[in-house]
Amino acid sequence: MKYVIQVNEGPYNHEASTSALNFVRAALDAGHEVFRVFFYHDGVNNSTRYTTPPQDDLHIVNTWSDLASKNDLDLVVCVAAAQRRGIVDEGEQERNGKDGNNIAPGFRISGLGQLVEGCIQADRLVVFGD
Amino acid sequence: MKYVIQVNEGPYNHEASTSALNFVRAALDAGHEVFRVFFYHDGVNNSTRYTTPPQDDLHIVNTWSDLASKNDLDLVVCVAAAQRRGIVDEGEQERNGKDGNNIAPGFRISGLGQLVEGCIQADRLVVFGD
Amino acid sequence: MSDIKNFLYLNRRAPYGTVYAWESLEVVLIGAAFEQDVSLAFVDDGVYQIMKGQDTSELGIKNFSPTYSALGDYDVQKIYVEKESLDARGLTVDDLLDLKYEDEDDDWAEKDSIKVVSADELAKIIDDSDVVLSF
Amino acid sequence: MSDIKNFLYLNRRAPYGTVYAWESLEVVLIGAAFEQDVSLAFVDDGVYQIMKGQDTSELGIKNFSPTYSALGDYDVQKIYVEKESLDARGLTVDDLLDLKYEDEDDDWAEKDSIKVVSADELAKIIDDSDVVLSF
Amino acid sequence: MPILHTVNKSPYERNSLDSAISHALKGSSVIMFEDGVYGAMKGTAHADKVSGAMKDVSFYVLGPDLKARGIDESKLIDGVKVVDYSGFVQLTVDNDKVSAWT
Amino acid sequence: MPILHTVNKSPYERNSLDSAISHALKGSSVIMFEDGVYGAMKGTAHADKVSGAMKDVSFYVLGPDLKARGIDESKLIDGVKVVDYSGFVQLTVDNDKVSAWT
Repeated sequence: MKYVIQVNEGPYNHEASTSALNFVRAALDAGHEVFRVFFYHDGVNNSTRYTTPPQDDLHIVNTWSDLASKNDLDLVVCVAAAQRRGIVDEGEQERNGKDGNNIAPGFRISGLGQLVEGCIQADRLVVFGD
Repeated sequence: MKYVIQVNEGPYNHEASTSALNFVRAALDAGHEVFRVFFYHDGVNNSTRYTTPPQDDLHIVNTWSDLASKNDLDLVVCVAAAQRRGIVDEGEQERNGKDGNNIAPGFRISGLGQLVEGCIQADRLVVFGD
Repeated sequence: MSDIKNFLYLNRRAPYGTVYAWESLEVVLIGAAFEQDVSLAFVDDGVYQIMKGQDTSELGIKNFSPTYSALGDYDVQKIYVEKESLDARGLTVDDLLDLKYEDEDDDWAEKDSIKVVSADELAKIIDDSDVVLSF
Repeated sequence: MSDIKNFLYLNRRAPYGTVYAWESLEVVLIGAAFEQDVSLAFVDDGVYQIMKGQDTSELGIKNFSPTYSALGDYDVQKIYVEKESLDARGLTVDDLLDLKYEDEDDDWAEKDSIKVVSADELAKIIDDSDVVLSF
Repeated sequence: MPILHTVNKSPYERNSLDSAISHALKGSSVIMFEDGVYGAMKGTAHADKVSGAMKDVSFYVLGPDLKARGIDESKLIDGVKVVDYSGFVQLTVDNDKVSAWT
Repeated sequence: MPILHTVNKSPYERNSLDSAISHALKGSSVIMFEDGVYGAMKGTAHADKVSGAMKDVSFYVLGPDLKARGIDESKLIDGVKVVDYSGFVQLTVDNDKVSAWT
């Protein structure tokens, strides 16, 4: 089965991103394909490498990055949502004249079309949000 | 009347930060003192200079920065909440080994004690949140 | 499975209080380029999204409600509004934007996009879709 | 106004689904250093915060419920739980953590921190406070 | 000591308005703003709760949030008073404290 | 075409569970997770809605979210089945699509 996963909330404030992580892990464990994880709304805040959560809590951003690198996951951050909320990669940094960027390894910023295309390609869309 | 304002949600995803901006402006217009604005929970996301909202929409972060500079406002971002969500100033950058920072002008990162002390000093606490 | 999927955008939130209404609409606009079969449903507080007369000038934020009137140009012709949700909120279809599309199979006649449906009918619309995007 | 204010922390959200419960507790812990008169109220879904037996190991996130048991050491002695909220959720005080404090005016006798109150009593507790922090 | 209760959520989606009313003593005030303004509309499933509480509690609604949502003042429950942001600020002055029901 | 409806909010705070049940056809399934798991507890103000819908709709609850919140399985409404994350994934396989009620 081929999945596209949508994550609508940022880390810590809502359980959504933890739920999505656990779901993605379980889907991979069961031998399914996760075609794409699409971060939308405040979900784009999962992708900043600037977080430093307490050591006794889950490091959500790093967990996404590790999961992506081990499973070749496509973690896509919506560009329009990212611009409203301050998530920047090198391309966005240049385009919008920012003095730095904060995207974490394994994430890429792209358009909403990636969500729609994901829904067309995949067998299932599963949404984690508020 | 002396106010402390608490902002619990990030820009755009919830109306809370716009409401807080409008309330603070009205309070200042009426001659009241805004002793402190405290950003907590996802509210810390009001303080990143990396946002580039659409040109036909309100630039919430810049509006806070302008309001602070014109009215000498104390915009305090909770350090614990900021660490979980990736808001970094120069001090936090050094302390947590980050390769950059994203805090916008006019904001400062400090402890939760600033909220409690604000409540002790001020006549009124007004909370804007989800 | 056919090449064209039935996309249902399920809108359940009021506008402005949260961004979901507006960012849902952004997906609909972008999604139009993919030429899928698109329906929009407004249920629960989602019915408030298409109330007419919205004016955000005193809040200083963007009024995105005119965009709903452009949906016909994006080939979005099926807009379902749940009757039970309208009734509970004291609203009728007269309180809503007058959304139209031009029917290319009927000499481009202008037709109403909005169809008021019951909860049971909406359940079947959900059932008939291939992908449900919830906002 | 006296130098010491009555701080009321009004907790209305379930734990884990959102961060408000935990970040409210962080304010209480830091606030203790300011030696104000502190009360906590658990109402609506907030009563779920202090259910006993919480175990987050399978989710992989931090279980912060043991911190409630430490509140007595932070001089938090007044913890109000609304009866109507418990009743609607099929809960009794036996489902809740056994929160205690040591009463320095009574030879450090261990006493219950939790007091179950009605909505009317809680309304008066809100009324008697100087600052209401809502989470 | 009168209190201003703030409600910023729709009464259809959340329990905020119900909770605020259940905990509002005689003489206190409730302001509905953001998505809370839907609680001020008449002819709805929730209107009776507001009308019923009105003999003890004063109800206000924020005009700029009403306009944003296309709600004409003629649709408001009788007795709910419309204020702008300066009126909202004045309510926080006239009451001794503010309690937020989100 | 069976559907899996996901509910992640408490039935006391939001209308998500009500809405999901109102739109669940015979043969569909509902999974309660995150704060949605409170909807699976018996002896509560909302339990009758779940029991009443059970002849047409199958109800599931996510075990890890139950444990996190200290809810013992003995407190669940009769007929609600506990699944772990791999069971959640399997439900999305067994149904043709997923509809999220947040």
